[in-house]
Amino acid sequence: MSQTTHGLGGLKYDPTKKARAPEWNVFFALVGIIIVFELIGRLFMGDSFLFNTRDNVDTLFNQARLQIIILQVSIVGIIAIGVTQVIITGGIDLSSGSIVGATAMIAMSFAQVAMVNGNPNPKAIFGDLGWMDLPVIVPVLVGLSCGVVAGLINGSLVAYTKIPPFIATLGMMVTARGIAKWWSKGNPISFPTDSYALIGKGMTPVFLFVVLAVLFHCIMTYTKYGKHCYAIGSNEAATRMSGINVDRHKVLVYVIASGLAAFAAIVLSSKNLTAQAGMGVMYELDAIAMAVIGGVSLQGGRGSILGTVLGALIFGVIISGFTFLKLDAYYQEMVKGVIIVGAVVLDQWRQQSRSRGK
Amino acid sequence: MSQTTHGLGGLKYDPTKKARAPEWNVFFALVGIIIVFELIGRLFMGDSFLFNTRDNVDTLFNQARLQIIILQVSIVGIIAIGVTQVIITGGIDLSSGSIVGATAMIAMSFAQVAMVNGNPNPKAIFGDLGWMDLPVIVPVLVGLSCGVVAGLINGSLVAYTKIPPFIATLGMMVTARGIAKWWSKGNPISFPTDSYALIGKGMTPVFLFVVLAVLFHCIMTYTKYGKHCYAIGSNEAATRMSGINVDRHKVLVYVIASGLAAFAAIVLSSKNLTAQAGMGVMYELDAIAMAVIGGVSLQGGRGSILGTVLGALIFGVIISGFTFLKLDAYYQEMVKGVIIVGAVVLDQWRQQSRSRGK
Amino acid sequence: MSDIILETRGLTKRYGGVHALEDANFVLRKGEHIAVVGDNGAGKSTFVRQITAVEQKSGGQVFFDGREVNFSGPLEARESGIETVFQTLALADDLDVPSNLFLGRELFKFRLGPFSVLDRKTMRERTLEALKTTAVKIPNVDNPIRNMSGGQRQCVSIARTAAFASKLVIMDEPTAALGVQETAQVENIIRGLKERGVPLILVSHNLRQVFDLVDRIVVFRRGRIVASLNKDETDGNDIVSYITGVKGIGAEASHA
Amino acid sequence: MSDIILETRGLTKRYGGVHALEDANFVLRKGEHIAVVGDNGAGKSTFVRQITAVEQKSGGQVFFDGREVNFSGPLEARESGIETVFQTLALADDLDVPSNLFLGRELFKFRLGPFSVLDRKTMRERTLEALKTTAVKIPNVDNPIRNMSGGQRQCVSIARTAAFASKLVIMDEPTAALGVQETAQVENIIRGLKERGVPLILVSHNLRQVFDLVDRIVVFRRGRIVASLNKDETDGNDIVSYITGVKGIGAEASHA
Amino acid sequence: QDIGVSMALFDDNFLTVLRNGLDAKGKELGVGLQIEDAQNDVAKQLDQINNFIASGVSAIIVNPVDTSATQAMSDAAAAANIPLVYVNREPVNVDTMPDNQAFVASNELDSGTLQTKEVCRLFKDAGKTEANIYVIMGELSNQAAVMRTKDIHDVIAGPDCGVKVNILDEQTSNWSRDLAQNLMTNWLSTGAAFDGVIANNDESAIGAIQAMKASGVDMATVVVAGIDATQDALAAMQAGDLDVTVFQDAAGQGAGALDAAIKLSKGEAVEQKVYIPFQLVTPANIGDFLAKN
Ligand SMILES: Nc1ncnc2c1ncn2[C@@H]1O[C@H](COP(=O)(O)OP(=O)(O)OP(=O)(O)O)[C@@H](O)[C@H]1O
Ligand SMILES: Nc1ncnc2c1ncn2[C@@H]1O[C@H](COP(=O)(O)OP(=O)(O)OP(=O)(O)O)[C@@H](O)[C@H]1O
Ligand SMILES: [Mg+2]
Ligand SMILES: [Mg+2]
Repeated sequence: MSQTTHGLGGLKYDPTKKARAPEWNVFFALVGIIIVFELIGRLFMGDSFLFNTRDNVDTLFNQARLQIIILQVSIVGIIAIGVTQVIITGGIDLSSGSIVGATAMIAMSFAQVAMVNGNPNPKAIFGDLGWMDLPVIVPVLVGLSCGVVAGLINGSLVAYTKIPPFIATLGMMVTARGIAKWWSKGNPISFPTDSYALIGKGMTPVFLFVVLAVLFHCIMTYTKYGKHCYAIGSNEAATRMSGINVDRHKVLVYVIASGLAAFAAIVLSSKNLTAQAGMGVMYELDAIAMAVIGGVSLQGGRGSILGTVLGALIFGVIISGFTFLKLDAYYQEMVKGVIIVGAVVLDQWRQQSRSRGK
Repeated sequence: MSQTTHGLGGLKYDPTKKARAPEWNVFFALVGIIIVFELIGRLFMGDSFLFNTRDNVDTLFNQARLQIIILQVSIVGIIAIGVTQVIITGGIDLSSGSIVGATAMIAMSFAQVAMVNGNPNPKAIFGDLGWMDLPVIVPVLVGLSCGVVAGLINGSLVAYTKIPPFIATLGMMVTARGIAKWWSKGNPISFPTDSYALIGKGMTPVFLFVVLAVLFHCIMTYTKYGKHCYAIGSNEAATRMSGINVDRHKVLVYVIASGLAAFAAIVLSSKNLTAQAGMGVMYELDAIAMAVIGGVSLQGGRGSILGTVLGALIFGVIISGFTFLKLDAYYQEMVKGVIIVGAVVLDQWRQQSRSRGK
Repeated sequence: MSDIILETRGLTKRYGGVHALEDANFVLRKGEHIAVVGDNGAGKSTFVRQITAVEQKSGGQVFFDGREVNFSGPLEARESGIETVFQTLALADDLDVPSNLFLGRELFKFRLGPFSVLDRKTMRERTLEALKTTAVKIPNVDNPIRNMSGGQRQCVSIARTAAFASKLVIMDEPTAALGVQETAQVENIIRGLKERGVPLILVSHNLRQVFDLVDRIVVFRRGRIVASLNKDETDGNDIVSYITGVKGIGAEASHA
Repeated sequence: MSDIILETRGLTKRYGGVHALEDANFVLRKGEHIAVVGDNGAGKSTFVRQITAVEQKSGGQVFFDGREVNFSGPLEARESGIETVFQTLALADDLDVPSNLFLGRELFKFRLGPFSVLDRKTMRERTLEALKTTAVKIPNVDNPIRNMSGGQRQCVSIARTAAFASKLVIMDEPTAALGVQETAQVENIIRGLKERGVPLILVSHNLRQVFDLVDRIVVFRRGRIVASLNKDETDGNDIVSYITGVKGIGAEASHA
Repeated sequence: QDIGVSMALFDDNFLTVLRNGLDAKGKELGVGLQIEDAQNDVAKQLDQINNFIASGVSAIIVNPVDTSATQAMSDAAAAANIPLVYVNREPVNVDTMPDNQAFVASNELDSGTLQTKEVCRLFKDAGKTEANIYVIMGELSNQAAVMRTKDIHDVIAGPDCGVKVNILDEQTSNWSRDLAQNLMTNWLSTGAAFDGVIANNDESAIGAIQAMKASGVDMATVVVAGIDATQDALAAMQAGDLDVTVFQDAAGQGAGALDAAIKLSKGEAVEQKVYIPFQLVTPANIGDFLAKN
């Protein structure tokens, strides 16, 4: 009768042989890549990738490197958290990079200071209106609203007109990039207030990334919202027949994804102290790649935020590893492509060997 | 007994009420967009979009405009023919734009002349080896081989390692772009031989596009290759169980797609008389959008080359229409996004109203 | 009038040129159990899809619970109290058994709009109970539905419908994939519904089962309702002659 | 030895911790028709999937046509002469009926490697013929399979298997979705196979059918083969007691 | 009278200033300008020119994406007999252009050279004989990035520098501030000592500055050089973070190109080659440039 905790009898069932969570494979890939960099470093360069080799500091690890590994992916990582949810519902979001561009421009224009180095701000967008030195809440709310509006449009198109998410978000991608350029006619927008500059200062982006990742991991695992995301991605028609308002749920998912992209834009523009129309180009592909490397299935229904975070870390390690190895810039892209593919092949290969029975 | 030509009895069947081919919807969208441009032109600008209004020419249509409408999409159109096949098998190809960049660089470097305006060619890549003024067949074959190799890699990754096509071709996209930059260390390659320059001269790209479209339309409709593409996209597992070598077929599909992209690169570099590493950026998305606007389902199993050609024409009309209307460049992108989405929404909406029973 | 729970008048569905359902007039009374039988492709599932609004009908009217209804989708049909086991089972392949059973009706630890926290333990326990009524054996209910056998999937679908049965239950070939024991159990479930007075439409090819369980038998042939017979006034051979067209409206045409 | 067409020794399949098939020893002789019966989830389809190499087995050996085989996939199994109707029908939803029937065995007008030109007219005519043997009615065979009813799909799948039957035919619950007439026809097809001497494995829950058609009955229970009985030496009640575990290997444990 | 303009890229700081110069001049003269964005795509640019021809514009101004792709553009315009003016980047076919084509540009060779020479001078003034630098390149597929990087190599290898400069590493930031920031932080994590950073553009230089400041590097001890003289860069220079940048008269080029186009469309003769020089910007002469870009 000990079996009844798992099921209703029938076949013999050995709960200790439960399949390993797929996130483990991603984790092993991450560790493997780190080890490769560490080995190459030790053998060919006489330097360590992870550990501290400087005399003037007495930490065990090379702390600066650990920090930059996470820091440089935390902004795309925030986007990837939202993109993961979209992919789990069986959709895709190509617009996140452009939303970053448009939101950064719009939010930044509400965050400008009046005086730079004693001169009036030469780039003030709303200088005539005197909208400068506004409290930080204004640009943040404006930025988030941009994301919500974009998400509402994406979501409504996908849910109510039933066009493929690829097209709906491709349209948004083109349109939002147009808006970004039009907003200040191609000029960059700079010189934010000190309080705005705090949002993305130092390691704050990492902190925000981690908090959001934990929050959404719990939401995807423990709440109705998460369960319905998986259900829709798994079998949309069935979910609809089960009496779930699939359309409303989809709108919510796209709003959350675009909202996170907008939030990432705020952090990014604050970190860089500037906003440009070209910001965020290709972020959508990086975010999707992080999710897929982390085991999220483009078919929908499978994957987790934890996986995506691991996928993001793989990206971070690769970028830092390349600089560490002083790899020629021309080769970096080639090798990056190979590693992305390699990580997924590895994951696939392990899953298959597992499904063969052991 | 007249029913037996259609089936095996059972329900009443009225063959005259057969559903309209989905390509018609795309065609209507195309005509609609042209009419809108013509009307706006007549009403607000006192000019005609399609017809000739100049005195110095005596043709009925504005021939230059008709030509550029097709010419400007024929190169991406050639790519879209291949991408359509990939999508019909349920895959996706993100690498075509980068393959254009890499192939253009490599092919062009074998097509350079020795002397420019009486001076030695300043950009000759293989000048030291004397590989200049080679017969045109050399760069063409080299270029096509690049495509075939890329396709073999894409296809083998998708077919044999079972990684998602999105990731396999994303990896190829990053890698091929890296190769394009590395090939001549970022320098453009120019000054092709006269015979190479003929490939993309004048309206030749349009001719090539049309020939390839007709050829592949027939292949997709009448041959085993085409049938198996639809079968795989429709239900890969079932196709496999039916005793079809799905893996080998997929490799062939990706080879054809990359081969067409490479061919497009040759035409493009010949047309522009130069090759540079940034060529073809975003072409993959345009090609996919053309296919989807033309009714090709990203789920796989449905769509046609004819649809994709119509989708390409919609793109061409939009681009020329914007210039005709003197639409501010800032708005062009915004409106383009809206039109892409609009065309697909229209198509979707008509299909739904049809499936409601009339 | 008031004892009619479901009525259709002239219900029609065309797919392109295919006349899948024509002019169906159908009446179901409160507490009544009706079987729908007919050849493959006769339009039985099409009929079910029109009533539950999985598709939009081409013509005709549907009355449910005393008023005309025009459901915009299965969601609305379900909210009005129609529970259905579809022939193509409506299950989410990647979710485990409890999640499927409670899909759209989750139990919560505490509510917070869409972010309400699920009470997974209770749902799991109730799932095991509900499945016991179908006699199905499932070694591990935490495995995704994707990994279940045909009969296991069917039982999950039936258990769900039985657990939430309200005003009307429709089952489209519920026992087709089931084993001997499971079939017997599901027939018991149906008898239970009868006792509770829940009306039922049962689509089935199994005439033995049909005669065992229902009050009235409706025969579909070539997209039309060709007969509606009380169980006591007919027998298996009679039904088969309606199904094959030896008897009934289409009798002459069937030899064309 | 030479009259054995298929034999498995110790065939085993585990999914994670689920022991879906354990130590199956099975023998099929030339020309013999065997039924496989058992509860839902007893491992019948799993057994079929291991023989046809849809999945890779966890252990044991399979001998086919006199030699040990290790098919790498269903393609190879099929090329060796094993034709199967799977429980989850292997049809391409977007293709029409003739394309599905001839999938992987197209007829050509002229050959040119992968770009061979299809002979659509002949394939269409042969399709209509092949389907007539199943008695199924399909108003328009040019519609995609997606739009076919459950029974119509099943008949297409069966017609395909019957048309290309060679060394061994396996059918996993072929008549589950079929109507009265269609079931009778399919049973006729199976009798035809018997006459032609083609061996068959029939998975079915329908004991009446099993006793009508086959020579020997193999009972699965909890992933194990618990009995292999000649039709003449047993009866329905006997089989049911094996299925439910009243008799056979697991008899004591089944009350645990 | 309509003039078609095809810009290589809209969202580029420098080209935006050029475009604004064109626009302002156009308003002043009352000519209709239709400005298109080629989005860094050579092929798109050629198509835009053909679209202009189809619309029957009286002259075309092109800011080439790729200066080696100009032959096809010249051919297309010549075939339609429409005047063509190249702006900002010198076309390869400059010597064989037909009479109704011209160009107004700066010599890209100068920018990197001016920048690197000034960096050498600063090292010398600081009394160094040897210096280690990092180089941040622009987008590798872009000619300006390639040229400017080559200039850096040429100057430090040549006799003019006077200080032995070692390049510790050379990587790309794709022109972007954000990637430059990440790149610099990665470099800082290696702990190697360095004396300067030369970037292909100001945005990348500013990114490097932000990374260094975040890591507590004393900006007085490193030399940072960019190119473009954007407002952000000038502000950074005023704050003492950026040491060198290079100005090119974008607005002047735009206005000059429009002038030439109008004259050509009227059939008047113009000078076919107009070079507008780069100018070095340092804290010493920054005042002259504050109001310009
Ligand atoms: N979307 C569709 N488009 C075209 N024809 C369709 C569509 N859906 C169903 N049909 C056709 O309508 C007819 C009726 O199908 P239906 O599923 O109602 O049959 P059924 O009576 O349930 O049969 P079964 O007993 O096999 O389940 C079939 O001939 C089928 O091919
Ligand atoms: N991929 C899988 N992962 C885990 N468990 C699986 C998997 N596939 C099948 N099973 C389990 O193996 C058992 C046997 O399944 P199988 O499909 O062989 O049953 P069956 O005898 O064909 O039943 P039915 O009569 O209902 O078709 C079931 O309990 C099922 O849940
Ligand atoms: Mg049915
Ligand atoms: Mg089974």
